[in-house]
Amino acid sequence: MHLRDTPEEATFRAELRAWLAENVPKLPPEPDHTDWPGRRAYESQWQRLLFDAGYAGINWPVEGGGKGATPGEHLIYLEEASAAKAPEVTVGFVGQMHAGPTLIAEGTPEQKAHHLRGILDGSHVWCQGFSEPEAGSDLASLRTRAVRDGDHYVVTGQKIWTSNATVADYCELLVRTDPDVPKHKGITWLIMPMDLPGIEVRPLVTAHGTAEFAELFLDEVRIPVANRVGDENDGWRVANVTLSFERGTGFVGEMLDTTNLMKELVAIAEVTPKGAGTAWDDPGIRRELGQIAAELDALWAYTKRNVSAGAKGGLPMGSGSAFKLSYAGVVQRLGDLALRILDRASLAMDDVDGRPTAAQVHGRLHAFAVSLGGGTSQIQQNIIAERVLGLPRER
Amino acid sequence: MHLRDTPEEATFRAELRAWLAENVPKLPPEPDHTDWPGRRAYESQWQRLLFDAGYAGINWPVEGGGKGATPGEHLIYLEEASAAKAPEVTVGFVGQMHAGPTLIAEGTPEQKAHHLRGILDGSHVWCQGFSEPEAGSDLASLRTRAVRDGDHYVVTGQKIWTSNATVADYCELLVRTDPDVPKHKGITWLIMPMDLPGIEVRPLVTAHGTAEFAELFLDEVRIPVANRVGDENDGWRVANVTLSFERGTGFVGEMLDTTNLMKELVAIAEVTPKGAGTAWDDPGIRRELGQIAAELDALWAYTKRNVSAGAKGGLPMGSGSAFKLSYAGVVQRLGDLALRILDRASLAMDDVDGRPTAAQVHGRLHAFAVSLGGGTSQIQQNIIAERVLGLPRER
Amino acid sequence: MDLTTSDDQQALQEMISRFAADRFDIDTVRAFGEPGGFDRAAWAELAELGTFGIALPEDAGGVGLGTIDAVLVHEALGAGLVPGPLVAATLAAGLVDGVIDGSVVPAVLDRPAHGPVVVEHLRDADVLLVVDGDGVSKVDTAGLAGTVLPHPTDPVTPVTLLDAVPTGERVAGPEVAAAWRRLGSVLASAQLVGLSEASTAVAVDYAKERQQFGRPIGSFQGLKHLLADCYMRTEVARSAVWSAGVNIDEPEPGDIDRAVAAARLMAARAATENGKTGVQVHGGMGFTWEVVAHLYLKRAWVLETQFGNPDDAAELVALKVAG
Amino acid sequence: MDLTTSDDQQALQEMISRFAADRFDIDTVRAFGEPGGFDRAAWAELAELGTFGIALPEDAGGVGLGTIDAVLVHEALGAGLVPGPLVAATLAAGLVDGVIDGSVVPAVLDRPAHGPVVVEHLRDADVLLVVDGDGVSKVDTAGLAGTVLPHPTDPVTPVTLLDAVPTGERVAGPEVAAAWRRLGSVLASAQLVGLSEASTAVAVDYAKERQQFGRPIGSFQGLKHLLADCYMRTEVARSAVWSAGVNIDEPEPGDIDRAVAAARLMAARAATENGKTGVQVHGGMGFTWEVVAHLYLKRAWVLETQFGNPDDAAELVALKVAG
Repeated sequence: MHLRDTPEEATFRAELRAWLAENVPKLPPEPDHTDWPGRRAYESQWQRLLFDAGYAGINWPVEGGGKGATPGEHLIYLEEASAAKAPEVTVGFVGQMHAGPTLIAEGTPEQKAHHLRGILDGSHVWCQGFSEPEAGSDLASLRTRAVRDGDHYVVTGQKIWTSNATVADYCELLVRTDPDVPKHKGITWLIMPMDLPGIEVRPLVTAHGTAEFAELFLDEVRIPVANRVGDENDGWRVANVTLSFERGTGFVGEMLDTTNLMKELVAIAEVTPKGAGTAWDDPGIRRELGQIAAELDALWAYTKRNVSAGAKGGLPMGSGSAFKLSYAGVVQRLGDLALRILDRASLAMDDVDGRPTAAQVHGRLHAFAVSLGGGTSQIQQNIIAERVLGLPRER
Repeated sequence: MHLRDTPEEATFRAELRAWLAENVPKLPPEPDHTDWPGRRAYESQWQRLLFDAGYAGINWPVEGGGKGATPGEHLIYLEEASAAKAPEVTVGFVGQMHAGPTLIAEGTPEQKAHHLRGILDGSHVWCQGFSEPEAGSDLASLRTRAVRDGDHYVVTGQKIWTSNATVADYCELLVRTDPDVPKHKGITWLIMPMDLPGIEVRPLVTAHGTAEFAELFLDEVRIPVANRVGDENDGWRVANVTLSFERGTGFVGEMLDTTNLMKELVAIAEVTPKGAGTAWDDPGIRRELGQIAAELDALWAYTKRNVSAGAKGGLPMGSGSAFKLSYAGVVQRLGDLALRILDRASLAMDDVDGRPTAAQVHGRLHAFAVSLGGGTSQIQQNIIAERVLGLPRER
Repeated sequence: MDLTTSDDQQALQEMISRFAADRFDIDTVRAFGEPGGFDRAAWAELAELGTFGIALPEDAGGVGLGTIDAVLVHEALGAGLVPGPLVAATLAAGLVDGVIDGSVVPAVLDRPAHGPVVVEHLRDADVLLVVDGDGVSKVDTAGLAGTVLPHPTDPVTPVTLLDAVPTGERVAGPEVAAAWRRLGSVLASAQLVGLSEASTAVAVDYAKERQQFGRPIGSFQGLKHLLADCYMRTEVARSAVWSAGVNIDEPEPGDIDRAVAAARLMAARAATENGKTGVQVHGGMGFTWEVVAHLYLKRAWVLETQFGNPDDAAELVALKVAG
Repeated sequence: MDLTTSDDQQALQEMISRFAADRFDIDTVRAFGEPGGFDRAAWAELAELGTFGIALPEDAGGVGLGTIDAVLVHEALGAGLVPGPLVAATLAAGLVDGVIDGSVVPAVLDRPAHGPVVVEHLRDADVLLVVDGDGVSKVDTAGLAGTVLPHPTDPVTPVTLLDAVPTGERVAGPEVAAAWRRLGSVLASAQLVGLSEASTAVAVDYAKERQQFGRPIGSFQGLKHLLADCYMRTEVARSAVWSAGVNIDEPEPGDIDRAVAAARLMAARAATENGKTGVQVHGGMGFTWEVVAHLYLKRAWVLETQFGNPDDAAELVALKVAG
């Protein structure tokens, strides 16, 4: 086992660090969190710089136009990009992390030719139409219907939790093409251009009070059969091909954000009065911060385990679920501790007393995005119990 | 609502307090925890004093020979007896709290005449033969078989978690008399004299390393049909009649012990070095002790709610389960905190450094007796979820 | 000793609950949070029920009941997510004219030892009462410079940031101030108990209806056990809060400050943990603005620091135990 | 970067696990706790595998592998509930003749800043090594006055109470002592990871077999979720412990003391919480002496204070974060 870089990794890191130091300062100020058109322009500009430098599609295979980096290099890329305060991937996430890799694995030559380059150079933005309000954790019970009409599918239904929908060019869409077979067997994967008639995008306001997501209402949207990826009724497998591209790096950005939030909370504690001194002078508070920091350290190590296991042939079953379960707990404990340190400054999601308190209160809400999004903590527990520990299925 | 005593309660308290002050000092030193014959002699002596003073069967109805005290008076009795360091009821528990009340409700005149007085004056000791190793939480799935042979039942099987078995005169026994009906419907309640042939008592060593309990091995034990309480195959109902005598006071002794353990831990913390001062100087430790003390205070209040509700017509459904769930959590947190304060002094269940540390380490193990005994915490959660909240039953 | 509600007390709680359900449906509740959304007519109707004068003597215009009855009322108000300065109005009803009938809306500030000066509901208030160790002072809100913070944590609890604790006219002495702090804490804790119960009830209803994997999600033991813990926390907290309320009415049996602190600890734990479970049980929908689950949690987050926070309460109980 | 085990490392762990299962069945393990029950022949067989010299150079009689390999060995030893002064022997193997082959049995004492002087396994040891900031001292156990405590928390870990820290012959300086403290902590944490995993495995097996209410208890989501949390805690702890072990071999990438402390926190949490769950899953039987579940928990309780306790570890990590 090694934590140090191999010579190749060290070279990769040094070159990347130099390039980031030169190029990140070229960017304009980052637009507001919910200014989607602004975010799209900002990220597309950065993606173009990456593309021209050969860093786009860092984890994509070379034959798909990517860099073909090893998982270790990918992790180095994420670490260095964060340290250099390079833009995070938000608008480009679905295209780069899900749709693109799926097309590389399952797309037709025409589909690849039309889409991959656009994702890599930042000119095409994708959104994801998988989740539905009624389906929830039972993703495969989706109801959005697609009926074949000549060389089109006519699609009607509703999708939820679709980020970037207001600025996306394409949507990776799961639809039900056969309602008469077991739920996993009647699903098809389609590329839906977002400018087709019949698509309505409604912002979805979260508990934060902002529109991080959208709902898609689809009313007889006509999608060419040529836009189908994989066979009809084979969409569930195609969607899981996408997931298998996940190489243990999915939560790195998240975790870096949380680590920063933890460090900011330490700084807040150092200047916040509590009892006779500051909150930081309170050993109980210090220990709780230490426990959170230790678990974040451990999750970094777990990420390295998973990334190196992924490089050798695949993530261990259940490792993603265990990671997420632990991470959800850390984020929640950090939020709870933040409240106690902020005390009455936690009554608003605004910076109070000249300290960056708003982010801490937001962090408490964000804990739910972690414990609910991408399969609730309860679903992760079921996955571990049944698939890893081999406990009998619920009857 | 009132917390103060009514005039009647105040009188009862004053008289009792005076009597306890006079009589508790008459007792010899308390025998060791696991010296069962010694305990029996000691408790019987005390029970006789209570009986002569009219305090025996404090919560039994007058027609059963008891004092017929209100639940409020019963609680006062428990409070005052604890404050006066009167003997706890251990050897007498099954007779006074379960078997006696069951006989009052369901026994024949002959059974009442033969048994009640002996329980009240301390001359008869009972044990309980309900639990079985295979049944566990699913108590009603018990397998100990009783086959009718003339005017006897011939009983063969195995019981577990039987306390006092080595010194008991009688056992309240649940047996299966009809294996061909649903499990709750084929059970019968018998009085088993412990001197019958075919009864073997084996001590059961717990995680504490001591024999708190025993196992009963029954091999063709011939129990007269006259010893049946209630009808044949009606034993499940009879057993639950016993439980309904519980008026919210069942955990009072337990809770008093835990409160004392908590206070002792405070005293230990005050003299145990930690960091630059003592453990008590550490605000994190103080807060955790405060949280435990607050929950114990709350559980006292909950006991008073339940006892007064019981006096008005019955405990609210689920209150016993909720109480036990909360209490199990407190005891476990107290044990965990004790370890942190004791640090290396926790390596043995012996007093170390001139401080009463052994009881704290025992307390950590005792937490399991609470979360496992009398229905696990998981069973309590099911009871609340299904019977109180009305959530659908498991399929 | 009797720690159960009488028939009259149950009727009182039911009256408040019914009124809350009728007059403060969820849209009305949400509207209170909007700028200018404070509905003085609804507030006056709430006052007319005797809500704020519940524990004041009848010759002072009150209902003449006890602290414990005020506790029961605030439990029902909390469960109904009723908006506005409920604690402040109950405290001030005997001291400031017009509060008892709802025509004057008060806010209250428990002078902080340090840290920012944030005041709930000051945006909508006519008068501010400042409580500290020396007594209670009255401040006219007309002349107060402060910033209404744009993103209150609970969207229904507007929060104003003041540069400093304002000085005003002394209207009561240290005994009244001490009594306000205790009563204010217990009433906020009572609302927390109501929130604990109501957020659980909403989650239970959802768990019975919502189908996943071909069955109601409430039939899964995972969720059952989470919800059973919610019930447990509510009942334990309720016991502590009732006990503290009765203890204020009957000082003899125990240490009031300890009882008040224990009540805050248990009530804050119940409301925040149950609030989280409530959101979690709703799955992704629990994270949407539209579903009401998050409002219970946010209200709990705001109330748990009112007249004392859980950390300080734990410290106080510990010191009392050590004697 | 590669934080996965090689084929050789997996084979090493399997060898230790197989040996533990064959030579240290549960009766043998329990017997070690009895007075005079320390089986020197079995101990020598364990030593013959290279267990104690795993990370020592070959020219010192060791196997010549790294700290991480010692970590993997101790993980397997912990999982197997192997008794005896495993950490002490691994530390002392390079310093005290005869330890590496098992003929000399050592105990180790990390000089406490305060509090009682309790030493694990001193009852059975030939030599005591005392570690403090100044170095390592060797004490002959023959002349030591101490009390073997009659009721050790872990029945398989005898504990001796000394009146004071004995003085002995200085055999190594402060650098070695600092290295021992780090390595000792990581190896104890590695055993805690092994305990975490093994107690979960035992509980999972029981949950698959044990029938209640007409089905295996492991099909109830309540227990499933408890056991899934156990798996999570083990894997997170293992990640931290492996990382700390590699960090000792490769100091560049991080702060070793922080890594060692984080490993202790995660490993202690996993072993104690999983140990509790293991007892709980067994129901009443888990509370019996006969069923093995409690032994995992008790060993965890004993190991978590060896070379640093979780509270001190949390404090250290916090101070490192604040820089």
